[in-house]
Amino acid sequence: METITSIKPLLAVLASLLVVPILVTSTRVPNVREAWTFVAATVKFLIVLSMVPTVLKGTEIVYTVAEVIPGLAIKFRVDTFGMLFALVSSSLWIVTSAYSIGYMRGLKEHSQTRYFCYFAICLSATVGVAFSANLLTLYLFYEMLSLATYPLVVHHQDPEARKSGRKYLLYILGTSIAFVLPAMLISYNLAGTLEFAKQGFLAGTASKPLIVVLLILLVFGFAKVAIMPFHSWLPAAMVAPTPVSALLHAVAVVKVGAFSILRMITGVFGTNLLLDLHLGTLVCYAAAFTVIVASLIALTQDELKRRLAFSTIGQLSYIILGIALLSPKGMIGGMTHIAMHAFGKITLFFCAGAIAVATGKKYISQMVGIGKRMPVTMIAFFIGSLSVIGLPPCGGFISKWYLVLGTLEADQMLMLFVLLGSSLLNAAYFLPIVYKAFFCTPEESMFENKVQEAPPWCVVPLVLTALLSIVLFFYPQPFLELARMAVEGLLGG
Amino acid sequence: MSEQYPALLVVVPLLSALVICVAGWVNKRLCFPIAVAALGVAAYSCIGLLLRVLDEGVIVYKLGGWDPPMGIAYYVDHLNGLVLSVVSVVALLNLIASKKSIDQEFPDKIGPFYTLYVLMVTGLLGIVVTGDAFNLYVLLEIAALTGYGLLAMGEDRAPLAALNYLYMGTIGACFYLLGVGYLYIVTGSLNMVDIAKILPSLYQSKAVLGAFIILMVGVWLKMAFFPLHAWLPNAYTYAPSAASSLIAPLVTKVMIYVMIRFILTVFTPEFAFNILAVSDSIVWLAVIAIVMGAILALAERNLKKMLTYIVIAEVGYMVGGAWLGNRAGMTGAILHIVNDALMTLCVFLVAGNIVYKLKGYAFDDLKGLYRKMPFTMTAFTVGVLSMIGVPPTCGFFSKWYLILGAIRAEHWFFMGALLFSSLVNAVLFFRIIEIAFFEPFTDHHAHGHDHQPEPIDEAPLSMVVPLWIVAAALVIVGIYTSDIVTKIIQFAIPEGIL
Amino acid sequence: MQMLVAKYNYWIYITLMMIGLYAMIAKNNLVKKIVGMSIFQTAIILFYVSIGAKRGATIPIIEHGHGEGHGAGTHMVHAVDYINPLPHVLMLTAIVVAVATLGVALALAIRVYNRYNTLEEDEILAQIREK
Amino acid sequence: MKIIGLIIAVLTGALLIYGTVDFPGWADPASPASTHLSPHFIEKTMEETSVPNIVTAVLADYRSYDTMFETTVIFSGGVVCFILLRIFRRKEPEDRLYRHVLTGATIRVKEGGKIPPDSDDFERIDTLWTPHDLIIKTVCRLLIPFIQLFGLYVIAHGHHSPGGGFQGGVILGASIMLLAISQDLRTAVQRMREKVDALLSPTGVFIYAGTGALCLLLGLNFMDYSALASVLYVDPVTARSHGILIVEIGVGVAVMATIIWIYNNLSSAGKYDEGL
Repeated sequence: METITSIKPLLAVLASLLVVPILVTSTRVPNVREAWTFVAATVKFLIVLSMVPTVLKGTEIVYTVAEVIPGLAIKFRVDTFGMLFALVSSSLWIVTSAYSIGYMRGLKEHSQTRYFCYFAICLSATVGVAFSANLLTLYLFYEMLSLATYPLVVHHQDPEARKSGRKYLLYILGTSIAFVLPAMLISYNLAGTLEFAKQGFLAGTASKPLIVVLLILLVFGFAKVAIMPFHSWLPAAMVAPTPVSALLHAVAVVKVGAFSILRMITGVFGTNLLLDLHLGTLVCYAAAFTVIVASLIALTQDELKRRLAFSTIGQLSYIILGIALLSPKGMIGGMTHIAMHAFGKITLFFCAGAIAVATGKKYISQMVGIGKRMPVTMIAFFIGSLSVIGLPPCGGFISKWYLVLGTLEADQMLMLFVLLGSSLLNAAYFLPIVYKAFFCTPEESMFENKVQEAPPWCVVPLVLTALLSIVLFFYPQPFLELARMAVEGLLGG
Repeated sequence: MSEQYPALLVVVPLLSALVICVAGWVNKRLCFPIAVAALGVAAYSCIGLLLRVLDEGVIVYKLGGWDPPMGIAYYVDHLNGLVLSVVSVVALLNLIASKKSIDQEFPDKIGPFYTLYVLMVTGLLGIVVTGDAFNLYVLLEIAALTGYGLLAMGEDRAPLAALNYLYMGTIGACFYLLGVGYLYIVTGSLNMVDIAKILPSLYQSKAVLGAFIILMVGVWLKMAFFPLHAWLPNAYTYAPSAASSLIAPLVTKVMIYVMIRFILTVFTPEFAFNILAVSDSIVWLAVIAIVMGAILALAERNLKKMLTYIVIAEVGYMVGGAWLGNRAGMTGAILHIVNDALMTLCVFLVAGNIVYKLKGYAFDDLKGLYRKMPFTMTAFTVGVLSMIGVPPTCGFFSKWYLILGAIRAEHWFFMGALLFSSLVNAVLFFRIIEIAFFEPFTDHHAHGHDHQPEPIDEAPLSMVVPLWIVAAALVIVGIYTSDIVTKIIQFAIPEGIL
Repeated sequence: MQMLVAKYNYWIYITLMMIGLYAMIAKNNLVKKIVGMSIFQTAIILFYVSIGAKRGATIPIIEHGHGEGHGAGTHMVHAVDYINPLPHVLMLTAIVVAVATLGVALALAIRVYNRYNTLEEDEILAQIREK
Repeated sequence: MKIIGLIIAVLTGALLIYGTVDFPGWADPASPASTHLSPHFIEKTMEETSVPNIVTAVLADYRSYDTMFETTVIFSGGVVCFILLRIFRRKEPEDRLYRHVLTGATIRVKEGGKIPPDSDDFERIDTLWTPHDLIIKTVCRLLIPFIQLFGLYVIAHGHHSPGGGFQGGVILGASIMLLAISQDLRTAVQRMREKVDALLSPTGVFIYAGTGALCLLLGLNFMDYSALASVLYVDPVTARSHGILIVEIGVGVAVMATIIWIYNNLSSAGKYDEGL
């Protein structure tokens, strides 16, 4: 594969990092501050976008920042898969920025500058993860993301938020230090490199038991993907302001986890190695277990954001499951699901936030009849639900379709049933909300007449993402194409 | 002049210490500039010397013009070149940062304080640069005596803590002296290189074994290696800020250097790792040191004391790394000397700034500090990340090598201990960050109840700027790890170690 | 037995050292610890000085007439005639170090006494615990 | 603690004794210590430094760097004692004792009481150390000059006989201490002011280190006294001998001043008014 050297990946990472000092200095002028956020978001998106044609041509963009350990550098490599993820997260940042303004000002939150600063840092780290060329760089940005998210989780500063923050750090930082770090060093010791390779760099270097240990360490070590039993930080992190939950805990942070695991499976171990040792199934079962259990738990949650959180846990494991099937279709499904689920779930979170801004309600049992008062929001919610359940005409259908094909291709009937069963469960925990919102009898309605839609800063973004979810059903090409190219690249065409 | 660097880096601080002592009686304001100039020259010489070593290899400097082993000679190689630079730079930065707090804490004893400070640095630099085992003892005592004095100047319990330190330190130094005596009896020499030449024929001698053990125990006592650490926490906690932020980063590190020097140069790795079958047990001791240091730190509700227990755990890192007996571990230990000196300096300077402004350092005093002292606390965050070992701060990279060494030696418990200590550090420091970031500031001495917005009350510029330099250095050193390892440390370790 | 006779001096010094060490660790009174420290250091000094001894040799000061004129050759100095000077030199240094350490230790003890009005370690610890 | 101490002491002792098994016998002329370095010192000292006292030559020339730091050690000991103990804001003791010289009667002045006029009739005495002994005072007064003279001799004659800067410095210091003990601290401090101690102490070390630095400035290595040949107009070997004398004087000054300094601080707990 051709490679060219260009500083663009670094610029893409730095775009949101360099804006932080400006944000800090413009604390007193919120409008200027928000304008800068937009500028940074747009610049970042444009930089990422400008690399798309190159990547689509099958060329990789490489940039070495510094060689920090002899033979091991902080290095970026933009390939199709990384590009897919970077595109999703950087485009959604723009939308979320707009939404944040509506949400934060609507609720008159404190410390808004801090909020926007750390948000920007998070995005830098996310794109950094997407463009990492080796495990060290990935680890660096992964840790950066963990730490930058902490102040956002604890934003409310009350005892509950701080407790959640502690839990968050314990899980995320704890697993990365206790699992990923040793696994990374053991791999380095075995292979002498950490550079992601097409068929992994571990092949032929270690015995099977060691590979199993490493696989377990690396899969569970990236706890951001919330595979059980390392999932409980995610519901706890829902104490954060909703835009944080939306972008970070439905898109950026959690998908960084999923992305990292995909990178591990493809770039560190290599599909062939895992196929030879029949280890894909191991990961499959872990993911399948999480899918089912998380969906079941989601059914029991009354707080909307927590239900969404458990839904996210389940959906993330779809991605892992798809990749761990180790079949081309399954992998395409998994990768596409990153994008499709992102648009669907962010819509749902935006809706939850909009409801909170407009009514202050957080619990599903209090939302009976809300559809009459906030029709736009709830329709968007419906679309988002469809996408997450995986029904046409929404993007989620496409990825789930490929996932199902993947199970057939890999001849994993059990997984097929898991997928289908979980879709039913998804429907079971989403659709009643929509039903009660629209079709309840008037006397059950819990809302005064004065309740209106949330401010436009909130509503416009959520409509936008809902529409995009539908558009992605009809035009899934950009993401599907990137995923297909990535998989072809990985499996050698 | 560059051929005189080895002499200058010791002589200039020594002479200036004397001048400062006199100046203290004449005009107190002269003391600080002289001290800064002296340490500046020392730092310049150290770095110049390191650069020369990089060019020319080992530099031998004969004091008095006498050929070793008759006279005393310096052998400056990559190892002490590196440690010298770190020691001198840390001492200089801390001196500048501590001026205000020294003025605040000892208004009428500025002269002697600076004298002791500069003498202590002289002693530490001398320990690192010398190639003579007995000369090292004398310098050890200079560093120790001045250290007792500096530490004892602190609050309330400081003299008692310093006295305990003195007992332990004296036992340590005496053990060291005995060890050198044993070596002298069987070899007839005091020059490290000369001893190393004679020793191979004596590897089976019981006297050499006795010398080795007693020497190591002495050095461990001085570096507070668990279970010989009991003197350290109180001594460093109650010390004045300027003293604790000089001594905590440097003394233990210099003693680690001495240990490594004796392993590598005097006894040779062959003897230490292959003939004596003790490496494994020492690494086990290190494991216990790290774990106990971490656990004891968890129990503290007082910033400075907590930091002292972390120092003890870090000593375990380096001792363990050095005794893993492989290249990666040794690299990690040497790299950690550099990194840990900077990290410890960073957090202790922060503690100094806090004490300067708040007169207290219990956890309850730290509430709301991020709002009150944003610059100090930002630097603190960087230091903390380095202590936890988050890339790209330098703490990550030394931990990287240490863990790699543990993997190569297949010493899984040492790896586990390192990870455990990282986790505990994370818990410890985020507990503080949580208090400092999210709890509202409470002023114990506040009068009335008017709720005005809290004014930002940052430490003076002369304290913040060096602190930021240190914090920046943490990241820069981290990024340049590769250069440090390939250009310096690689040559500091004999080729025999794989 | 032969061995014992040949090295009894070292054994005596080691016993002395250990008396000092024991006092430093086990004694309750801070000044007694300092006394123990002095014993310890002095024993080491004795130990070193005894290394310098040489059978049939005298103190290392060259008599007048020997070796003058920069080795003119008439009266050569023979190493066997003089004891080893090096340990003496080292111990001059060690004595000074011991004196300085003693001074500092006593100064610290005075500070401790001023603060707690006692030099018994257990009483001091009891006072600290009370607070 | 006692049992732990005993165990540690016994274990350490056992280890040390175990190590002695491989020692060469005591006073064995063939031991490594006597055959490796010392023959060179014994046989070449006259030739290389022209100092008959080999210990002095090794101390102040071959290993002069050690000795410089040994002087520094005692200097820093002095500074530490000073910084730890010295109390500048003096509080007069509540009771003062005065002795009427002619009758030997002792007067106690309570706090706030009228202090006798400054005259030869009354002398202030320490609260704790009151005996008055004419014999001791007189003998000491007579002895002290001779002690000091001997101290100077020991310093100056270190080249040829046992002695040198340390020994001489200590003797000089002891003479002042004898004054303090036989009279009282105030008398001794009057003879040798605190400031004088505090300045002489670094000065002595400075003479030593400065000589070394001078060699460095003259183009040779630090402490290479043969560089002084061009300043002193003698041959390099004699220059070494002179160099040794200069640094010995430095040592003497430093040790004398520091010993007195330490004594003053320790005996009066930093108050400089009363003490042994």
